[in-house]
Amino acid sequence: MPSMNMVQALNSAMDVMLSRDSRVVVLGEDVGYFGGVFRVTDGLQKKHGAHRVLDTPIAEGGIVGAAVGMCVNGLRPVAEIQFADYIYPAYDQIVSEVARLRYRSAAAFTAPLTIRTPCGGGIRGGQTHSQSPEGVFAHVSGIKTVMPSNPYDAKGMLIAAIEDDDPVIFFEPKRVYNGPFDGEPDKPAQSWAGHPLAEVPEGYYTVPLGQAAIARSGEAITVVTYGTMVHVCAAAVEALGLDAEIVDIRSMMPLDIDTIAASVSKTGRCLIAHEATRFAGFGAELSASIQERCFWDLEAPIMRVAGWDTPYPHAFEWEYFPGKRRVMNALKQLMAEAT
Amino acid sequence: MPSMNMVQALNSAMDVMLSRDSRVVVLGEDVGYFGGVFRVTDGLQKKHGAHRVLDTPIAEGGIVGAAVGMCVNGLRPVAEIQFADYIYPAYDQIVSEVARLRYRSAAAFTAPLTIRTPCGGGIRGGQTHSQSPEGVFAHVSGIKTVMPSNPYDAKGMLIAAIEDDDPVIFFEPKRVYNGPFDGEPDKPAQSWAGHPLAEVPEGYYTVPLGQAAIARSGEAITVVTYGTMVHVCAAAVEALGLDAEIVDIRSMMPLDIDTIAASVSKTGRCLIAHEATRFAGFGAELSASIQERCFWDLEAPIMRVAGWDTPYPHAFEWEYFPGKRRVMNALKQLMAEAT
Amino acid sequence: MAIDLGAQFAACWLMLWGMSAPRLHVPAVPARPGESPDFSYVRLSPAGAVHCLPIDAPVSATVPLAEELIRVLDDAHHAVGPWNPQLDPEVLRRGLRTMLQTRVFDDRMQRAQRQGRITFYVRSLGEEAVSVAAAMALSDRDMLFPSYRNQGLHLARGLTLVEMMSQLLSNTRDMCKGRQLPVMYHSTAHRLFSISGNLATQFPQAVGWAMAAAIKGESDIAAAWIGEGSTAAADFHHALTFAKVYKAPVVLNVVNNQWAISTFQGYAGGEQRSFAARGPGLGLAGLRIDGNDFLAVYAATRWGAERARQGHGATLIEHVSYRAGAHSTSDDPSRYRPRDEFHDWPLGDPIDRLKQHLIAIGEWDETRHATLLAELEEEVTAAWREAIAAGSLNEGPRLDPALMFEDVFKELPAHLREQRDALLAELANP
Amino acid sequence: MAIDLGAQFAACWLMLWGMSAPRLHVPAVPARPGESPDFSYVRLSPAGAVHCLPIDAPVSATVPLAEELIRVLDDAHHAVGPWNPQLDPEVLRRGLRTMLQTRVFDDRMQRAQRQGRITFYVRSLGEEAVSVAAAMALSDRDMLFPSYRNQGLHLARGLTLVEMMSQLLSNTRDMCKGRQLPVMYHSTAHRLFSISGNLATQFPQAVGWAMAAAIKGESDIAAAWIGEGSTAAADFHHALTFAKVYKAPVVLNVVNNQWAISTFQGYAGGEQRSFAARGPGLGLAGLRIDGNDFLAVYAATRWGAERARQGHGATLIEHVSYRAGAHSTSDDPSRYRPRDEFHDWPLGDPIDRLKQHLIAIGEWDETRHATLLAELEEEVTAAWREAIAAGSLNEGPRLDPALMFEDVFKELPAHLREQRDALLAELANP
Ligand SMILES: Cc1ncc(C[n+]2csc(CCOP(=O)(O)OP(=O)(O)O)c2C)c(N)n1
Ligand SMILES: Cc1ncc(C[n+]2csc(CCOP(=O)(O)OP(=O)(O)O)c2C)c(N)n1
Ligand SMILES: [Mg+2]
Ligand SMILES: [Mg+2]
Repeated sequence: MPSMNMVQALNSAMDVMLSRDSRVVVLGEDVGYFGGVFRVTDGLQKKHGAHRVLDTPIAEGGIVGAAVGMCVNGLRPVAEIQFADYIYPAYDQIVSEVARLRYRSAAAFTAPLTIRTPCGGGIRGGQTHSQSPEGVFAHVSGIKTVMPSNPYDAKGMLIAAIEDDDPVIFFEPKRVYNGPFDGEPDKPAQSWAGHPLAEVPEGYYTVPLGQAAIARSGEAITVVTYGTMVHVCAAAVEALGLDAEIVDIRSMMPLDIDTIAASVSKTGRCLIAHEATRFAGFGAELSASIQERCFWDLEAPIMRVAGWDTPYPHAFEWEYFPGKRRVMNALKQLMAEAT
Repeated sequence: MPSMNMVQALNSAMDVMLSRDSRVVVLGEDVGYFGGVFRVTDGLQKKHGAHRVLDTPIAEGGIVGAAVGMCVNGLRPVAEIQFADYIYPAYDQIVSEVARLRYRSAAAFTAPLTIRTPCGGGIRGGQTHSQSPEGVFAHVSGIKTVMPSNPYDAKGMLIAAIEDDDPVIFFEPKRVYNGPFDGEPDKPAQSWAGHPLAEVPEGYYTVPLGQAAIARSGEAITVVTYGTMVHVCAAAVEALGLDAEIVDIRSMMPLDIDTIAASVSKTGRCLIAHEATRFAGFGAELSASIQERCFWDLEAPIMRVAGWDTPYPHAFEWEYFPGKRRVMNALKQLMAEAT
Repeated sequence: MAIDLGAQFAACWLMLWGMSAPRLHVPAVPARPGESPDFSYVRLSPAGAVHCLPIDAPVSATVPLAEELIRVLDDAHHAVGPWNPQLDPEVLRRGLRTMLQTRVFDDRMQRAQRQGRITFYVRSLGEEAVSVAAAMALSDRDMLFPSYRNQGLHLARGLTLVEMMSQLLSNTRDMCKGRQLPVMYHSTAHRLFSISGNLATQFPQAVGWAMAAAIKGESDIAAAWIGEGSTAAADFHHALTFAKVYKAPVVLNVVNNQWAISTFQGYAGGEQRSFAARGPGLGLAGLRIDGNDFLAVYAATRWGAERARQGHGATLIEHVSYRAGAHSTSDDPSRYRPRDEFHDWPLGDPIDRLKQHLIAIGEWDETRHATLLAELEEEVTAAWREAIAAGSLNEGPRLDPALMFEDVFKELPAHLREQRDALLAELANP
Repeated sequence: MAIDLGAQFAACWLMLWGMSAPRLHVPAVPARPGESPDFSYVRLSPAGAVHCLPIDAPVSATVPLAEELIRVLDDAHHAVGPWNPQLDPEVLRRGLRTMLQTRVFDDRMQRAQRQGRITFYVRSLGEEAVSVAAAMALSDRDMLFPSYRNQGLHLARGLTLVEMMSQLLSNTRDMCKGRQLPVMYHSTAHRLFSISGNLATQFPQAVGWAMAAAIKGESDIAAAWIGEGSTAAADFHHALTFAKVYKAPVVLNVVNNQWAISTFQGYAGGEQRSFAARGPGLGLAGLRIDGNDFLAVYAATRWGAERARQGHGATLIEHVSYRAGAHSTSDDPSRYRPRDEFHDWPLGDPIDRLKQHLIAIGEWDETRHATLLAELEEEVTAAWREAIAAGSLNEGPRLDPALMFEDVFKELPAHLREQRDALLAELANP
């Protein structure tokens, strides 16, 4: 099985789908001739043609609006938003149209659209190239919101998203495009090469949306997380030698609350970790839902580690980022809570 | 003291501020000559002039973008978005500009802007005139998000918002514009006349942002809510004869978590209620924060009553709306939980 | 009349800013309640006066067509000039019938709303030609993206009155299963896209649909409609930009009915400038036409459609018309404009003008007209009886509330199943 | 060269759709890597050929000015025609100096980025006239809303090199307190608005600023800049619409440097259509000018500014230029366009053109030029030494991380105080 980093895996997913299904088109800013600012669409236009891999004007609202119309005419567009920080101009088309079309037309019209967008920090991108806005999509009824954390999931979930008859917002944690990241910026960058989850089949396969993965099994505490933070939390858990279970939720909507709740009921303790700002972020829903289901099993309050409630500051990248140290401190605190 | 409904109270707040502070301008769709589709700006253009009360093109993004520029040139704009359901085209200007300007410029430039918008259901408005999107604003660092539930608070909080040097998204629960609503649509509509919170001073006063109000004191359980649901919850509590404490949070950001947590620690039980859809809604943050602070005092899981996770359906308004019956059922269930 | 009440606060202002009086331009509104109607601002061209161009004309050649006013019917009710589509009288009578049907339907639904049978309604009074002539000029396979004021499209395409009324009633036959406000129709069979409550969103969607047709090599085109007020929206710009860049086969229609709720068209940028001019401004063909002239609408739509179909790109058509009624049943226009302005509207009533044309060419008469009207009224009455039998929000059979949870996603996810069950339990034990 | 690779999948397509080949128009890109530069698509007018209009000319009269190309400097380096602003040689020398300073600064910062001293940089190579001439033509009280490629505005307005470098370094003297990516400068003292990473957002903001000036009765105007790629954004449309409706005193500049990262200007709608034409399309005056001609930029800016100041409304100016360098230090243009295209760019290098003009009129020579260059290089070196002494992300003094929590709100709210304290505790016990 070839080894792929996340960029290659995502590229392969689109390549496979462009080849299998003539309804699939790819569109976005700089995705065509150039192959995307992160090279995720590299080579696709050359192979599949400029009528199926389209460079677009710089208008995120227009990209999504046009993609909805393409859906109505039978296509399956995969739209790239260059950075998640630039998805807001498309927010109205996403919330008012993409998310509502099936419902308001009683399924006469649907929008089986995939919106891919790189998110998250850790690349010195400053406040407009580092955001994690999944929370403001997960709240919207009618769209699926997902985020893979490794190449294998990235490809399988992207194929599943393209094939899904519902619209999917597909967040790509860009810090782990080229290698896992343990939350310690001063250590040399890691690569995906040799990582078991970088063994990615060349052809077609899917990873179903809406299913959490147990990234690591354990009995002492449950860490509920996703994206880049899966790797950061794993590093923190290892450093502490904790028998922790790490649940990579992979999908915010639909949320696999059963898997999450089973783990928390088993361990009795829960840490939630994400890069997004804390206040009213997706971690709040995780905390609320877990508490509703596991209240009688909890031995300590559910804690959250998240981005500080500020914009993402360029100079303070590593003081901002919820890195290994911050996760370790929270784990220690949580394990110390009396029962 | 004159009795005012919420429309009159809000109108009076703007009138007072237009008179006191020549930097204040009001702008929005149909707000000028016509006085607004809900009459909230009625008479203001006639009194204060067409250069201070502006009818605008139908472009919510343009309204907010222009208002930011006005702020930079020393004005204090109060922008109306005709329905909260139509605020999404302005989402980029709000998230990327209004919320970030002070931070990114280290306070060299600021956006002391107030965005007023009617929200919530119960008026047969269907899915595009009934939404409660406060959650997708509360998550954004750098803006204040508030919602009054009665005429007195409405006027005092709107004046406070206009005077605030930070941007404020000011949600107006339109179902209670003309009278409180107990969540029973078949009963005759109530009016604000005679209600103690409809006694509104004519002149200037403020109700500080960021402070919750104890709408009703009690010992048995805490109901944390805001907007129209304050009245629905009060009716449910009365109907059950429960000794409940109702906290009207009034402000989502800043959140007066101290008042809320003190109440929950006292009662040991907590119900959260809002009209917005449940999943990843603001109730999740309330639940998570309360659990973090009150875990050891909780005698039962925190519960949420909220809008179903669907768009707001025209024909099923009252099956959708979290009315008195739904709140009563939740309260009963919560009181029945073993300790 | 320009509104200038600024003087009232100039004094206090001066203290603070120490400068001269405000000089913000506030668009003029020609007449307010109590004043006489004044339509001198509407730039007219005589019928037949504007030249026609081949459908592959370069965009820049259309600049004058976007400024003048293309008209076919003259004051003597004759069809004149190069834009005359030379239609068969049978086609004209069909157009007249559908426009009249729209008006009778509108009147009746307006009354139904007043009686509390439906919650909300939007008439298209005075704008019937814009929709009916366009639908007739397009192919039935072309995909239409209407606004809420284009019911003529639906009627011309053959949606039945009962289907439309059932939507208005949110009843058991409602195509939207009770989920949409009245007037938000759709039909896959008739290729009518689902109407959105959010203005202008359908414009870039229509362009995307057309791009897909071009990608697939199909010859169908798309057409979309918005009001002049909605041209200020971001989606208008997105639509024009994408249509220009990819030469999308689409006809983009702006219905300039002079008003956007209470806001005059000058506030959308219409002061001394046509909306059609935005087409050539951005690189699309532009046509400014008499929207109350059935023949002009037909001809312009045909021109734009053929241009699109043959690969010469999109056309922006401004239909100059007048919103003769209130914005909706929630609106009272006497608060912001003179009563009965419609009588003075220089482009008249589209139904009356087509009727007079048919009479002038000897293909119609008052008796046939009266018969037609009576027939249409009967048809509407019968349809209403049938529709109401399928229920309404107040009486008769009702849709199952569990439907509320369906179609959020293709399959019902676990959390919505739970919520549905909770609702059913609540309803079972009130 | 038009990209048409569609044929490769036509076969499988046909099976599914049973129709003819794809016919979506894909904008042509004149030359790709390995091909010869081809600028035949750029429509030129001879220097001096385009007529001038009074500043109160009606919008429609500017239609031709938005299509032709206003130029002052001819091939013999003389200033000709009605748009010649007749500037004093002293002013020209100041312009030359600031443009050259911009270029020297850019070069040095580009190198600093390559050396890892700053994280990111954006040069304005080849576009210096657009910013410097505009800043000089405007009043110092006019408010400027720049994009990230207008550093010439800042230098012309007198921001010091050390101030700018400190921002690039996110060091202890950074005006943004470390919160912004490099190049996102601002200055209240010099009336330069804070640069946003989100494209085009400053456009409606500039219009709002201008509306406020008009409301207050002040005579200051606003000016804003965006790239041609960004004209597709919603905010471009909002800006033009609001500017038109209220006749806002603002000059709106589109810098058409032919590229938006890897995307050719045809993808923003520039194929066979000027960007300036969108002005008159929407009801603003429009001017298409040679953006590499210092005198043309100066004259057009002056014209637009006076028009605005005297209450005749906004002007959209398209500056035809060329992005001679990479998009940013994260970009490699050799992947998508021929190397060294800039040599063939028909409008030349703005600095060289002004220099030759000054020489031609006997007000400059090569020796003075060499001296100036040396002086500027020295100045930049000295400034860099001073700036780097105030720290960088890698070495020297650093900003206090607690600053991260300030200015989210005017006052630090309780939850941010808690988070700040948590961070400080974490830093204290690593
Ligand atoms: C995005 C958005 N903003 C505001 C509204 C509220 N609204 C509904 S109709 C309308 C006026 C539209 O006027 P116009 O486009 O001229 O169409 P007309 O009603 O005249 O046909 C407004 C402001 C809306 N539906 N959507
Ligand atoms: C809303 C938004 N979308 C996308 C981007 C990413 N982006 C940054 S610069 C750029 C190209 C802009 O090109 P242009 O407007 O022509 O300006 P130029 O760089 O040529 O000066 C893009 C797409 C962004 N910053 N903001
Ligand atoms: Mg209108
Ligand atoms: Mg550019």
